[in-house]
Amino acid sequence: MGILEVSNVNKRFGGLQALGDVNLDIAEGTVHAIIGPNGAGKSTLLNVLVGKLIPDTGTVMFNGQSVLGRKPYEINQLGISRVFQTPEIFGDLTVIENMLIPCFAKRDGAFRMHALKSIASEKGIIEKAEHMLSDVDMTNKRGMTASSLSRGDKRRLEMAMCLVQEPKLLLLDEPTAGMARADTNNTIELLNQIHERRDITMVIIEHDMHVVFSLAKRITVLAQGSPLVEDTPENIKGHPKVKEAYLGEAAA
Amino acid sequence: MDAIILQLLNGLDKGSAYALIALGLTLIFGTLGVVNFAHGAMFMIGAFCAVTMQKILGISTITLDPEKLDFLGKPLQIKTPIVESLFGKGLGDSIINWSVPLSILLAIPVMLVLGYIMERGLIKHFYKRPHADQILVTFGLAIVLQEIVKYFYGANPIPTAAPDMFRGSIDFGVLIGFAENAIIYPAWRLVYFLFSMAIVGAVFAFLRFTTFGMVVRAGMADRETVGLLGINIDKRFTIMFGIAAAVAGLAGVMYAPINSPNYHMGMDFLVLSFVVVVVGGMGSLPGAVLAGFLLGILESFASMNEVKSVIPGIDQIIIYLVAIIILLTRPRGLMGRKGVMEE
Amino acid sequence: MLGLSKKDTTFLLVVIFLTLATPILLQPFPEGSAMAQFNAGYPDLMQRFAIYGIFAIGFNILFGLTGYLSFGHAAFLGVGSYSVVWMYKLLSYNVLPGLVLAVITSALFALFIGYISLRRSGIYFSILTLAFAQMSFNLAYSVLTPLTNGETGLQVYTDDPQILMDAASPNSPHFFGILMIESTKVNIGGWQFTFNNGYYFCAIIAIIVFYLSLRIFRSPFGTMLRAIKTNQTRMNYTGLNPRPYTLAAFVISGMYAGLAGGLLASMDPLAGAERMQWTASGEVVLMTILGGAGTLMGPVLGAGFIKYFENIFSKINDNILHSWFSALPDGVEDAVVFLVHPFIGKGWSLTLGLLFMMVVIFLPGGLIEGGTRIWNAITGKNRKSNKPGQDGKHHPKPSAHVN
Amino acid sequence: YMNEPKGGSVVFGFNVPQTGPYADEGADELRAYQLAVEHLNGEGDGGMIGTFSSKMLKGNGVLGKKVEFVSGDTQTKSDAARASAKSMIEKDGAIMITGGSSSGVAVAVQGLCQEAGIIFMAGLTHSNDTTGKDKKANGFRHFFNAYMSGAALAPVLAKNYGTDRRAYHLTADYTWGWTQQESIQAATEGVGWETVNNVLTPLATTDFSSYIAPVLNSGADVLILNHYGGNMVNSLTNAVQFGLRDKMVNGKQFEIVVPLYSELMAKGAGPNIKGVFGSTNWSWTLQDEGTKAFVKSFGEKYGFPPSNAAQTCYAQALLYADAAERAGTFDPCGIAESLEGFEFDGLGNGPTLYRKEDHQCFKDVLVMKGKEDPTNEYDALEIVEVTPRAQVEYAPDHPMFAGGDLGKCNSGA
Amino acid sequence: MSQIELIKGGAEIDRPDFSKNANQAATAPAFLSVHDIHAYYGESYIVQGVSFNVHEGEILALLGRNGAGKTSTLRAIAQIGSPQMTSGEVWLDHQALHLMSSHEASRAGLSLVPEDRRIIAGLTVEENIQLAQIAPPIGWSLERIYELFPRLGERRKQEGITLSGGEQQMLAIGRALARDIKVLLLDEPYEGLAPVIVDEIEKTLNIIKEQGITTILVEQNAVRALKLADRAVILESGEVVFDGTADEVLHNEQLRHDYLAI
Ligand SMILES: Nc1ncnc2c1ncn2[C@@H]1O[C@H](COP(=O)(O)OP(=O)(O)OP(=O)(O)O)[C@@H](O)[C@H]1O
Ligand SMILES: Nc1ncnc2c1ncn2[C@@H]1O[C@H](COP(=O)(O)OP(=O)(O)OP(=O)(O)O)[C@@H](O)[C@H]1O
Ligand SMILES: [Mg+2]
Ligand SMILES: [Mg+2]
Repeated sequence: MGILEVSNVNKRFGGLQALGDVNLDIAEGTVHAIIGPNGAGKSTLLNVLVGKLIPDTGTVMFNGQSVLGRKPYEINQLGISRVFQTPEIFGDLTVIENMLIPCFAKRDGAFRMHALKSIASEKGIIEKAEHMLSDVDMTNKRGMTASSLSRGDKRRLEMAMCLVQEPKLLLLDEPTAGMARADTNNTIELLNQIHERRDITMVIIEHDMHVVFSLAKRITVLAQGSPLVEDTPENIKGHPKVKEAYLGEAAA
Repeated sequence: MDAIILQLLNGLDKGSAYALIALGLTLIFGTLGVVNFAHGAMFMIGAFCAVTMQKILGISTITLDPEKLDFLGKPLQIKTPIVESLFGKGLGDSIINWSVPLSILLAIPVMLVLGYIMERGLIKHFYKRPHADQILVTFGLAIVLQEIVKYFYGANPIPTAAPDMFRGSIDFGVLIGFAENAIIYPAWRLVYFLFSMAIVGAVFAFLRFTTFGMVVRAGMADRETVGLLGINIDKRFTIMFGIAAAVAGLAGVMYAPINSPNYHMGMDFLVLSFVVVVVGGMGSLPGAVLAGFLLGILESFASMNEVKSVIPGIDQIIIYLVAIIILLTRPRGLMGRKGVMEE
Repeated sequence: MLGLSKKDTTFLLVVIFLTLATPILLQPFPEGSAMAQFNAGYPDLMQRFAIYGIFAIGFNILFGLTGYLSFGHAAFLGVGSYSVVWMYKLLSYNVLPGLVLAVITSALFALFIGYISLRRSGIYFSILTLAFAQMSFNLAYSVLTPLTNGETGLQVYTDDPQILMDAASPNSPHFFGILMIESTKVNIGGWQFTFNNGYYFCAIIAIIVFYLSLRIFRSPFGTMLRAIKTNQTRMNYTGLNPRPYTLAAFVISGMYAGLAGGLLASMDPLAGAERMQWTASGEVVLMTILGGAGTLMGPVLGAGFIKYFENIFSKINDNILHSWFSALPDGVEDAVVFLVHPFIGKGWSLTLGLLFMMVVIFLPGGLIEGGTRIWNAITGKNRKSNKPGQDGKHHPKPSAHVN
Repeated sequence: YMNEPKGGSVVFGFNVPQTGPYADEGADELRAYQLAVEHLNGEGDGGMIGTFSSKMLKGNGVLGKKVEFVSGDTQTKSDAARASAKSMIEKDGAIMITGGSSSGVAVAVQGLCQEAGIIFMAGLTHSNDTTGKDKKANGFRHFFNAYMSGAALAPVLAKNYGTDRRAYHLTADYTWGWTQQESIQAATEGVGWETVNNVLTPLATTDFSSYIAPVLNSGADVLILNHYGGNMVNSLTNAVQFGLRDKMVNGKQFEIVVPLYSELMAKGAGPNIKGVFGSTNWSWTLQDEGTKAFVKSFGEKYGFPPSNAAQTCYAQALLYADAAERAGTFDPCGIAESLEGFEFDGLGNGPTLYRKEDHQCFKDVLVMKGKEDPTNEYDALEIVEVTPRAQVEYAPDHPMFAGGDLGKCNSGA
Repeated sequence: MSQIELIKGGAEIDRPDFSKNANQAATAPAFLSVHDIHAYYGESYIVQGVSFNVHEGEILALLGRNGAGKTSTLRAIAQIGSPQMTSGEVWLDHQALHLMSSHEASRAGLSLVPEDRRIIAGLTVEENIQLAQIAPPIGWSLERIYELFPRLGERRKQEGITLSGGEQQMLAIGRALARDIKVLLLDEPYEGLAPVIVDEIEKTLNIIKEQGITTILVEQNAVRALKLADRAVILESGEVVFDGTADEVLHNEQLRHDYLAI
């Protein structure tokens, strides 16, 4: 039995069937990629997983608990973190402050009023944040205001913010989009390391096949809202339907 | 029954004033996203256009009448309006009599120019600034405009009469089959109602049947991209601002005979018009108009004795109470668009 | 020291010094000189500086940190004042019970209003708070007169119970016998300095609450509040529930407002309904923005600025003008007076309006920003000239939350 | 005592509305005060000093000290008014405070002066409370009050409109409005009128249509507007718009009454006030010597006749100065003593008494009517009757004034 | 700004200077000429004297690492105002773009597809495209755009921002084509697109090229971009470090390693 079980999920937007009978079982400790053509419903599925969208039918169980109807922060507190397709960070705050917030959230829960405690005294938390920053190679940008980072850096920051929470399940929506090749490789390495060290389950949505094939242990191909096939990377590469609907020449 | 219809009329009439003021505000605030605390001042300046017109038409030549004495015992000054000497007494008098409608001719250019100067000289720099800064600068401007008017016209209300034709009241009840004297309504208020309907209709038509509205909305959401598509958004914003100023001014001109204009009348309406716009929903013109009428009607009903005797003081708070209820049940007001000013 | 960084400690010490030395600093001109008109070192105004400073500091905790713009904070000011006067009427002129009650009632009131209003954000939130405050004002002015004494304002009458009063008790507000209205006047050279008990009472409270707000700004809680302002989506997905944070900020700032209202009544035993009107709510918004929202000291400066104009400029009349310029030849004197006349005395609000505009146009970021620029100009810190009012997607935000 | 003048001059504090709706009234009050200061210091033509029955004032200042003044803005808010008064006391060393244009402000500042040990000479305040439930030993009112308005108006109304009338009241929903309504209702019921209804209107109302609309079908034939300032201008204008005055009800011409008039309101309401009855404290059209002298010096200086607010303020300044001369000191307690029970004449209101028990002046009250055919813009109101003082007097413990306590005079020592 | 200085510090030691090629390469008269532009965000100096030429009908790949200043350069060329261009000249077909505002530059035939797509909230797909057809000169018709991207046609009444990431990218490109343009600036157009669609767009770019439209392409997938492009310019820390043909980069190991890390 997997850490995340999606059964019979349907979601319609007006006349459009965005998700149709999606069943998914993600094993604990694996890296699972979801690929598929644009508009296939990948982000929609992710939104269902994090409680932002409530499906019309179906259930989503995480570690035996239903996530449906929970608020996003409750879902995060269960141990699910999410990286967005367009980076969501605290633009007005500095990079290091951006890092501290998830650390506090992890330690203190959804609400805890430390109104008179000084941040400087939170040595352990700061250390943890700094450590993560150096893991993603952003230590030299710690004092910058997050909104003035370049886009690749924003992505990296967001990922670091998620990772520092050591989630049980990490959802990544196109984590390397817009990243330079070198950084993409670094990110792959980083994710691989994290996966090995901390044994985090990851669900990745990605169009960059290089990334997908370097990371994923299993791949689900979504097309027009429904899973087309689910298999190992090797088999997917050769799958004729996938080739035609999605990979095109890239498979070559 | 007649009491209810009477209050309904009152409500519609109040509502049309609210709607008209809110309409101008919502063009700037709901559409351009500028929290314009000077909107009330523009309404006030509109009303003072009527006052000014009356003054201009009243400019007189002075002759001394040595027979009569003034309070200090000096010869009494007799004034003859120049308009009278120019056009003869008959025509001159009717021109003076029609000064309020005539002042529309004054108000439109004045308000357009004022709107233009305001937008180009000031507001332009504030589209991207935080709302708080917009509040501070427009509030400052409102005070300045107000004080300038006060400097020239004093703080006291200045009576401004409607044309004789509309000065009295109409037995409205008889028209719809009630007994005589059951529903008496002032003629000018009916004119005001029709006038606001016309303005609301004209603004709607303009924004609905041209791409102008779409472009401005797009420009609000993302100026930069609209510019990249070759559209001179600045120009359109200026036009929008000018229209809003003109609508506010016209609302003011026609309001002058209903209540004598004074320099702070804008501030009196300011809070209310913001409430109307927000209850209507940010970014929605029909919403603002609907909310204007709704609040006007509810306010009128709340001031009925039958209601007040059940809930004392309800007329003091009705508008705010309704605003709270609506905003709690409908997150974006009556017809608000998503994402406008929610951050 | 005191859980503050070294920089903050220095900052706090400077603030303490400035606050305690206010009676001297605000009295720069000798008595009787032409410029004495501009002295502000008299008890009432100094008290107001401190009290409105507290009000603005509290408001800034909500607005400056979370970005939630409340247009109804005057309601808490009013509630605070009424609480204190009621304690005078029921117990005695000792201000302590009243102030405690003021903070409690305003907290409860803020909890109620905040709980409801915070269901919405942005302008919708502002209008909800405005609506609550205006309802409070309208009711206090009319229907609630038995509780508020309506238009006249709540005050103490000789037939009030005042159960803790005996013959020896002071007949005006005091803190365990220290009379608020009592002052010590010191004459040095041509200067006269007034050291007033009431002012120092307010000043000490102001320093304490300033210290608390400094701690809040530097705390994880403060960072959370700033995070809420920036990106609530990320906040949610980071596992944090923004609502209790904003509500806590709302209640804290409501308590500051209640305390300020209570102090107003502690200095002057009267509570009027106008304190709850939207103009009063608007005033604290203006103070905060004028000084610099989100900065620690800005709102206090803004408060001082507005109160100074209201109290000092409104009192300059033509007579005083003529006496200033009497050295000039007659015609010139009249011309100068004529030119200045619209801006002073009854024109004080015109001047204030103009200054509001100037400040936002030329000093985006408020007075503090202006101060920083001047400081940089002096110390030669700025490398390149700033271009204010320039349109652009990104405005470099003042990232320093000190000053 | 507080702010005892040490040098060659003494400072008066003129606290009037300079911003807000009553700014024009405040400006007129300030003009009157400036004129009073000139006259006290021996400049100008001396105005009413010459006609004042007490001959203590010589035009050489007060007690030999030159009179100087400071002015401040009440904004017609009690908080701002108290702040302004306090700065005059604390910063400028004012020996007395005078002025104001609303009862809320008068009561607030009077309370402050009592606490601070300063004399307060009220300006325009018409609420019964100022010298009733809120009276203070250090506060004095020259202006008339709501009770007096009622007492003066009722007989005139009865004479003109008959005793069989049904009145509908619209009342501003705050303390002054209530006391005024109570007074007028009692007085008109005293002459046989019936009160159909009393509707309270919110202070912030600008459009009274929904309050006026039901009047016509309520069975009432008189509408009484217990409003002041902008409220009154608007409610009267609205009532006329609704054609009330053109209608016949119960077989009688429908009438409107505005118990408290002021010249500025009359001007603001324009032609709508024609034929409407009300009352004032004083009018520049009176023909006694004091009035003539005052109108002459005011008119020559400013180019238009003074309002009744200006007259009361001018009189208050003179009365204070005279009291100081007679007491031989600026000590508030001394001044209070010499004002209490003081009888005088020649200040435009005929023989007047400053009553000891409540510090209220008793004098004739004017019943006014909107003039049908004004000859100039200052001539909107005409005097219908000068109601003699005896008719408007009441006992100090009259129920409408009960509950207060003057307390003891406070000299701030 | 600090990071630029950091990167720069290490970069200058042992690298051959390829930027000299810049002027030698310019044989034909340039169609779009970018000359020594400097641009700032507030006080941070980002574009530090960038110059290059593009010939008519050419595809130029503008490459560089994250934060190298590619986006900023494109935005400066389009005269958006942020970053603020303080000096330098941009000429398009004898028109001085640097003297224009962004909407004038657009009317002169320049079109930018921004990196974050900038679909306008509150407008439908169709309105987003119509918006591009208000100011002259007007390019492709709605039908033609829908033919190229059928998904957009299917969703024409849907609000633009509710489209999937890839659909938004199509809309952004479609919107640019709705204007009659001489130069197309594409900022990472492949990002978020399925490989099949990328193939599709590549074909489209070739069609566009055949019609004589000049293109500047910013792309992280350098190999892919270089295969398509005629020439390449590489930026680093806001300066041009290479200007030459695309093949040169493809075949020069050291170049690729030093500046593109591939
Ligand atoms: N709120 C909405 N209203 C209507 N349609 C929607 C809404 N949100 C998404 N859709 C549609 O649902 C479909 C699935 O969208 P989704 O964002 O899940 O795609 P995706 O697989 O993530 O694609 P991409 O790889 O391009 O990001 C799309 O066709 C999209 O247009
Ligand atoms: N609005 C801004 N304010 C301040 N600095 C900025 C701003 N936008 C970008 N920068 C900085 O300018 C530099 C160049 O950014 P730019 O976005 O042009 O890089 P890029 O080459 O497009 O990178 P990427 O490949 O990540 O998109 C970066 O260091 C970035 O931090
Ligand atoms: Mg997606
Ligand atoms: Mg970029």
